[in-house]
Amino acid sequence: MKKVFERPKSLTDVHFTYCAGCTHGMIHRMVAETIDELKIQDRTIGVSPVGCSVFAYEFFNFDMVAASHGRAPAVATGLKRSLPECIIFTYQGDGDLAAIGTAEIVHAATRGENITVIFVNNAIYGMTGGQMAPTTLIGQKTETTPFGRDARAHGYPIRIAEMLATLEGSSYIVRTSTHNPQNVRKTKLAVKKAFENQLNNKNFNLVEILSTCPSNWGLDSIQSLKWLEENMIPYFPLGEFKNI
Amino acid sequence: MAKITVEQERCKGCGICIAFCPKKVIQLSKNLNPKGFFPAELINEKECTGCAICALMCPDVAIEVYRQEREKK
Amino acid sequence: MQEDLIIAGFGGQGIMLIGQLLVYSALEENKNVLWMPSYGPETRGGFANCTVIISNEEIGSPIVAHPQSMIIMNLPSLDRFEDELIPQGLMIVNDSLINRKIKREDINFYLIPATEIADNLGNAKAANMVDLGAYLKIKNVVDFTLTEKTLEKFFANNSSLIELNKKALERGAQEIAKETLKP
Amino acid sequence: MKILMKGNEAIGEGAIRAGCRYFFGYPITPQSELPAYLAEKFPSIGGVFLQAESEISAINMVYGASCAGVRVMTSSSSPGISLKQEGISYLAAAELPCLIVNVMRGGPGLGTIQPSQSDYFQATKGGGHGDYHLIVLAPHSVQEMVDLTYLAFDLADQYRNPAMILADGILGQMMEAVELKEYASEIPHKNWAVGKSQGRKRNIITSIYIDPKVLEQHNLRLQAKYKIIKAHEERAEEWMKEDAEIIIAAYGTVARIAKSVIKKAREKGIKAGLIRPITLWPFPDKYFQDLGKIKRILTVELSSGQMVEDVRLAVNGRIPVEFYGRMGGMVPSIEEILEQIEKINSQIERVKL
Repeated sequence: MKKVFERPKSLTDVHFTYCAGCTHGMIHRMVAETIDELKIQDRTIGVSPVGCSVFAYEFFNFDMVAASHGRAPAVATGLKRSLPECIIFTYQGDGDLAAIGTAEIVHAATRGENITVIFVNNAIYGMTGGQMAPTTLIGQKTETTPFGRDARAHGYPIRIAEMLATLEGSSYIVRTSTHNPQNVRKTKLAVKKAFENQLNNKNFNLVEILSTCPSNWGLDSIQSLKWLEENMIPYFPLGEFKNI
Repeated sequence: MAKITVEQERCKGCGICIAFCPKKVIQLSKNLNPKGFFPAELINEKECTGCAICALMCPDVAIEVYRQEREKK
Repeated sequence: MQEDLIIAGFGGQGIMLIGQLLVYSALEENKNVLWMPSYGPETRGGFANCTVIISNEEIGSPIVAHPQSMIIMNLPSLDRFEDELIPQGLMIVNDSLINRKIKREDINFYLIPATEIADNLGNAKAANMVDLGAYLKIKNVVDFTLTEKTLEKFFANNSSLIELNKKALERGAQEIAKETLKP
Repeated sequence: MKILMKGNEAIGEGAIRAGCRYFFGYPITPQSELPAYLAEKFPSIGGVFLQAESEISAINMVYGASCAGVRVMTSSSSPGISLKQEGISYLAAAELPCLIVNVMRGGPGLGTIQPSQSDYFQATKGGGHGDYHLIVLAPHSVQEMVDLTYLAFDLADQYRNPAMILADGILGQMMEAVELKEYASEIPHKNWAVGKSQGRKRNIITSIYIDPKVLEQHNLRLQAKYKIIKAHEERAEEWMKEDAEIIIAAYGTVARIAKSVIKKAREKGIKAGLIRPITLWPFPDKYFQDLGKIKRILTVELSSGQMVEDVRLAVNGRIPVEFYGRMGGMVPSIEEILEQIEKINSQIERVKL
């Protein structure tokens, strides 16, 4: 029998440190597969954030740089400007990208930095133990919104993809999900396009991927996928917001 | 003819592969792995089509899929 | 030998320019030089002043609280700096823009209607050169003709400005020759 | 051949000559001439000048470029340097070389744009979180703005450590004659940098060591490096020190004023001299070891007294160390400091009697 599905070469052998059922791992695989398929492993540099994926540099099997919280797009800018022939991507969660790092992502996008951003949105802070994220839904209970997020007190969840799509410098902005095989396949296609665009010098590319947090949502793996589908997608619609 | 292998030490027993397997040929093992999880395992190789949905959905990239190459007609 | 000079006026009078003209010329004579502008919001439209130090030795402090010489181009600058000049120090004053008497009695000052003179030459903006010419005539810290050459380099793109500014420099020097100037 | 340059521009020219081709910064007075100079010069020599959206972004762009192994710099003034501190801590932790220029202004807070030296603690004691040091160089002339820029890049690369030039608004704004010496060093190859891997083992640049045992080892290694830097790189200028009874300890602009003070003091028969730290970190302790005839030290700063703590540590109680300072952008006059020297001198006389 022939092996038709195996671990991509762009992943190390290190076991992921994510919780059981957390979809970060799927997204890691899709990024690594894309890099294998595009044959760019020897010139790709990933920028890991602060958040659950802080150890992403352990898992990706190519040069990696760890950024401070929220600053991955700035670090990626410094890298891409000095290594234009390399492929640079950031891998960021919702706290990193959409709260503390809002300025960095907006300005990297508006400058049209030729980088790829993998934005993992699971509507909660995972690493610090389940606090409100900028993408936490109205009514959603977290450690810091124990009675549910109230718009008057905590504001509204931010739709990053829609916002960045309005900027002249962005070229490919898409939101996908990981809640079922069909959407995982779509996510893979989007990730691949976001890297191909960089290879073709097409400015700024971002894939926002709806993801789960079973541990902090207090649900099991399967319930989490269902919760994502039923609660997140209505507020964070899937689709391409920009493709030029 | 197809099969999957689940890397027992890598698996965290989240059950996503089981939930999405169209043929329901995967279940959780009765033996704990060193991480303290009951890992997934293939229980019915005859029924496995090698569709790879389990591997596609596995958050720990712990599944490899094998398939008989189709004979060219 | 060390000469400390403060040049003061309002923005647009070419205060910084004549300071730089001096240090560029003095550098040609292999002297140690230092030029420092007052910087910040106050330089925009309001006060403009700079310090020039020309020395045969290593220059110490860039801050000169009490200079040996001053070129004062307007009234607010006179109000601000008059008390700071050392006793027996030299002050060249643009009399055209100052409507009060000099209070200090222990200094050497020269009242020159620089703006009027420059205006008669065709451009009131050359008043800075008139005062610089007067200053050089008295102090001779750098060679007069060398300064004219530096001026030519500064305005290399505009020959009419070279002629105007040279004339203004010379007219300033001539003013000093008039004994009647000193009160 | 000497040419006239403003201090801020001189750093820019020095950086270009030292092979720096990457600048990331955010506008702030009084260092604006430096980015403006590079913005004009870089395009024709293949350099990258990028005005970032914030100082925070700028320092992290520096971090990224440094990871790539290129010579890179940023520059700012006090409040902007405060914003950069997180990034600076990460640079030090990840052992990334770069040049950070701080053209200090009066603080705290937004303060004033006038000259100050009140960021000495921030520059020399770390500034950000964690146990680390920058290599801190303090020029006192426009010539040194160039020379110490060369040195800062060299030391940063040699020790894989961020270096800082700590100047002030006066040094940045004033114009003096400069000799642009040929930059002779070679930029070392950086096998730790990320980039095209071409078969080598993958490189990871990070500052997270979640296991405390491992982090302690990392810290011990950093401290050992700092010890080596301290042993080899202490620099200071001694001026009229040989027969001096009173020493002024001052750096940067204040050291220039001190030289004028010392000349005047000697005209009055007071044997004064100067020790001018050039490396603020490592602090040049060794220049304070042989005190000779020195009976008192007067530390003068544009602060409430920051470097004076290091002077006192170096002197270790052997002789009294006095302090005189001005704050908030005020600069002491020659006469003002001379008065302090005369006062100290009279006290010494009294002891003799």
